[in-house]
Amino acid sequence: MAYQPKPPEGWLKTNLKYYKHSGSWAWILHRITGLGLTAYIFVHIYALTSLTQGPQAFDNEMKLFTTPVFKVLEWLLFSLVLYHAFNGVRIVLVDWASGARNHKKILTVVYGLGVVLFIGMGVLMFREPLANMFASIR
Amino acid sequence: MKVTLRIQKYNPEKDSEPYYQEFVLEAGDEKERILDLLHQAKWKHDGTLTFRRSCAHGVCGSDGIRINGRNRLACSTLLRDVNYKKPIVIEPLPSLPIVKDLIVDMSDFYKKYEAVKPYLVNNSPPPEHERLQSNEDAEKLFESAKCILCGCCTTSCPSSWSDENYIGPAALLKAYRFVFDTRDDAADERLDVIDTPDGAWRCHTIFNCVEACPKEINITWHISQLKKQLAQREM
Amino acid sequence: MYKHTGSRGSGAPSWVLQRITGLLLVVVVIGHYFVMHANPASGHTYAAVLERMHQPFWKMFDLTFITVGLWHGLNGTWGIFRDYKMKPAVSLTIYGIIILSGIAFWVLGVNTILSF
Amino acid sequence: MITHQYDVLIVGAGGAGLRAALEIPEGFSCAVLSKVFPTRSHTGAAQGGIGAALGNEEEDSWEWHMFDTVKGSDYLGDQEAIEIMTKDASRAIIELEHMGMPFSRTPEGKIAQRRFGGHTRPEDPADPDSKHIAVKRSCYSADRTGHVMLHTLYENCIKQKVHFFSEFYVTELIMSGNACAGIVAMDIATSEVHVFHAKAVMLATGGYGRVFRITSNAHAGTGDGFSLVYNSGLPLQDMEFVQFHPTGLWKLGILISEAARGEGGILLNNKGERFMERYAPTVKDLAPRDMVSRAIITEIREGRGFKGSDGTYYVHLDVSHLSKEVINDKLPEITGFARTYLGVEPTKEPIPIQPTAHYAMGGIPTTPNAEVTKDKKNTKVPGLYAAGEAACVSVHGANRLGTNSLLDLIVFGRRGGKAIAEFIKEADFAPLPADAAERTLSRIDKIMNSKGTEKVGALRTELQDKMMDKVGVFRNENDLKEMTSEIKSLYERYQNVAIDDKGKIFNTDLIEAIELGSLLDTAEPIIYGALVRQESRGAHSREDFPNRDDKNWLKHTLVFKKDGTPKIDYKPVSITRFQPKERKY
Ligand SMILES: Cc1cc2nc3c(=O)[nH]c(=O)nc-3n(C[C@H](O)[C@H](O)[C@H](O)COP(=O)(O)OP(=O)(O)OC[C@H]3O[C@@H](n4cnc5c(N)ncnc54)[C@H](O)[C@@H]3O)c2cc1C
Ligand code: HEM
Ligand code: SF4
Ligand code: F3S
Ligand code: FES
Repeated sequence: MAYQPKPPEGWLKTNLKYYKHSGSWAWILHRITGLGLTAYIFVHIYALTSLTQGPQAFDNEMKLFTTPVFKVLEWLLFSLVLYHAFNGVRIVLVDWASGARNHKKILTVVYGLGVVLFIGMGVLMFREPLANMFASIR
Repeated sequence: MKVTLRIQKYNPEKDSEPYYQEFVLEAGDEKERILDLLHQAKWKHDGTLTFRRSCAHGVCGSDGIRINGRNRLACSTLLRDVNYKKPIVIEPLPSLPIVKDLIVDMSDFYKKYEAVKPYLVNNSPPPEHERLQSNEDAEKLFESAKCILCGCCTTSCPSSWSDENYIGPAALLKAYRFVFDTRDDAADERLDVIDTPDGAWRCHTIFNCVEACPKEINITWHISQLKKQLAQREM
Repeated sequence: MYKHTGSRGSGAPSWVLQRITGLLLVVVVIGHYFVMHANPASGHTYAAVLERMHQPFWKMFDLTFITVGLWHGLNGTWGIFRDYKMKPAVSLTIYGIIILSGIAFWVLGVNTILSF
Repeated sequence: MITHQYDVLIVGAGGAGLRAALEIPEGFSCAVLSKVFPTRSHTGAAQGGIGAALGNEEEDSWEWHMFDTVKGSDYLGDQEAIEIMTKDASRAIIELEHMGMPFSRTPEGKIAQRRFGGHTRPEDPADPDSKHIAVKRSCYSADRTGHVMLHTLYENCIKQKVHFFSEFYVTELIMSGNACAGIVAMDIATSEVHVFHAKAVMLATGGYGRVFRITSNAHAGTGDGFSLVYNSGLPLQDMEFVQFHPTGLWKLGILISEAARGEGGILLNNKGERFMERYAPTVKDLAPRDMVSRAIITEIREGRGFKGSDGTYYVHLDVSHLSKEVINDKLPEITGFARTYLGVEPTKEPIPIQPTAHYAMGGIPTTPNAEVTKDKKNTKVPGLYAAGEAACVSVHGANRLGTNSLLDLIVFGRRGGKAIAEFIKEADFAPLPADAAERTLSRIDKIMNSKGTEKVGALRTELQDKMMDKVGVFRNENDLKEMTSEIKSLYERYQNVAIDDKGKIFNTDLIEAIELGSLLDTAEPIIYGALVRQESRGAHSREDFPNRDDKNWLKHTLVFKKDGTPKIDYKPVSITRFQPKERKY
């Protein structure tokens, strides 16, 4: 009698169940941010077509994008960019510069840099409200 | 000291689905191997519990299994390497067909291994003495030659979960073993095999393989060398 | 069971390009962010944008961004799809959508930039 | 039941089996059967190296290698065979290199070599009475020599498209009159019984370490090949010679290769003394294994060992004075074992070790062409061959030198393969008995349906404990006599064994039950051989007969099973070049 091997569980389930270390998180996030950014680039290109319809149309649209909610969203978007960019650099180091030998170290350095830049950008973007906030405290 | 193993069981003659069974076992100390506990479960509690093993010290590659969600060798994982205060979950290697309990069908894995022509090809007639090779060149192969074909890496790779035809880290590592052997003449043929949509390009440097490899082989590094070689060849 | 899928369907060029465009994008995207978003006014008012759009350097900068960004993003997306086994018809459709949408949005973007 | 027909069947895919398979010429069908996937064979565990007088690092000659092997064997090895092996060694190693084996290299790019226990050269080659000092003769690949050798051979089998039946368990030899007509095997995945009809069968089934409690051998090392032969009424030779390797990891038996001492590691007792200086003043820690094992047990018996938490005793192997490079580059694997399994950091602390059952010097008697013989006159059994650890050529005599086993595999594996290649050109298939599979089928049936009360695991543990305690490094008449009745009762209880798993798919419960039978079939001739040999020679040390007795015992023992009871016979030793001398190091 021949045995009937049981087919394995699907890839999604395996992915969810399997132990995750820093490297596999990095990959999952890289994928998500990559897709997110690609979607965003489409939206972005579309949104900017309003430039061709004259100042009225564009500034009207920008009213929406300069509300505080959108500003925060914009800042958060930057975290996606930073994450994907720096992790991308890490991948390039792994692929091209034997970074695989030190991938955990590179991970720490690159993510550290990313966080610094992210906060830095936050400070830049929100310097006015921040300044106001500090002023009121004082 | 009591520890609990929560073992996935599946007997195709009886069960339609895998299920879990808990075994409460007596462990001497935290240096006990998981393999010893599996033996205890089989020999003292349930003789139907089925798993592969042979050498019991991490050199034959028989007993790759998933322990607490992670691929490892039962014989090289000690209690102290896992959280034994909670039940330790033991499952077969993911993504391969389950034959019974912890035994998976490895034929696909071996086929991928054979696909990269895992043998030295040297077209010049053999000299009377050994072919000379510097120790540096020899040592470049040693890490990859450590592989025991346990399958922990390939079955831990998300790319191999979604694309079962992905040739996988173990086969790529084997390709490295010969592509970079100074005595070998068939590098090009091997590179052809891995330069396919199901070849090296499915590796996204996820490092699950490296985390899983019981022989501590940095497989991703070896794959990166191969990819560079492939890219250079195309340029 | 493993099937060998032909030899040398080289993914090398797109692999290399994905990395090169990625590195380019580090400069371009982060630069873009600093210019456009760090100072809200410079990216969000018609006048400021238009002023920049008239300079050849920024024109080129934006063209690069759109071209490289779209290529990188869509090649990356196609790479993700290739990880999953699909029927040839499905795969072809997705590939078509990716290429067509890429071209369409590239034209759209280039049109915006070159209108000034 | 499925019947196959092959010109050649090779049972066992370790070094010996694979090397033999490579010799079967195209045009003949050949299949290799193995109960584990080929690269899982125990040859992969060999660490230290493979011996050959290549002379890449120091002046060397095959005659010195031969002398060492003869002396190491305590003059029980057949010198004709030893000469063949040591002469052929260099060629064999170079051939492995050409097959692709990755060796460590010398600065000139040649195969690197290192020292190993018992391998020496005369300090002054011109002087026939010169003192012998350690020589670099072991060719190695870090400390994974066996692993890369096994893989290289398997790779070459893939290249030659050798046909494998992997995870097939061979249960029986099919004898047709005097000749071997094939084998019966069970496909482990399905429990299906297959009959293989063949012109020639080679047994390369490896050793039996699992007969003992503490062993360096794999769980699969259950002596199945010995059992196959023993149950066919054929003799086993020199089974009393069991090598206990001095340096097994305490409690686990995992081997810490002699390479650790070859690279400069030393043994220490609980007083911190380098005690080997007393037992082997010239080569010290690099004395042959039997001597070192006895020295360790003697130290322990005289109160100079350490007591472990499990009640057993151990001594220390110290490599901490070696440089980090030596430890990490040359001994990575074995120092890793100490780290992984005992939590000992070998660069800082000594490693607790105790002797571990390691190697079978005895086995299936063969000619130097791996043809199995069945009596003291070396009458051949047509169609049956044996090589590797399962065979007894005998090149190891009473004690094997390190690195000589891997050499044995590739030299006699190849010779066996060549002999088979010749044989099958002429020979015909011996007729297959109609009831070929009957015994296996009924045996499986019996175990599967048994309602007995004995458990495989418990019975096996009992056997292993008793063998360790009574047939271990030191033996005596009382213990051995006791063991003859023990083994009888264990056989009886074995008839009453029952298993839990009644299924057909991958029934390892069933396999273990059959393997227990092999263990018993192996233990019996070991006990009987040890009981009759009233002397101490090589690995066989009788407390009641502490000296070697060349007058009465310079001969091989043969143990047969006749009507269920073991019978003894003897066979002369071939002595060509070196007359027996006292063995001092
Ligand atoms: C830890 C360790 C270290 C060692 N180091 C060295 C060293 O440094 N140098 C050296 O020279 N020697 C060394 N040795 C000894 C040497 O490795 C072995 O003696 C040798 O590898 C045995 O090889 P083999 O081919 O005879 O058998 P194995 O490699 O043991 O193979 C046996 C084969 O037979 C198969 N088999 C067994 N029974 C059955 C059955 N019933 N049905 C089907 N198939 C079956 C198995 O599946 C396997 O494929 C070492 C041994 C050990 C244990
Ligand atoms: C900013 C600098 C960037 C760098 C350094 C970078 C780098 C990379 C690299 C190296 C990859 C390949 C990953 C792999 O093959 O495993 C990749 C994938 C990807 N990138 Fe980028 N990228 C950058 C920006 C962007 C942007 C702006 C987008 C969106 C338009 C984007 C979208 C993607 C997508 C969708 C993928 C595929 C993800 C995957 O394969 O998992 N990237 N990126
Ligand atoms: S590379 Fe490591 S994990 Fe993969 S098969 Fe080899 S030993 Fe196992
Ligand atoms: S996990 Fe898979 S994706 Fe590459 S780095 Fe390892 S093969
Ligand atoms: S049993 Fe050999 S690797 Fe675990």
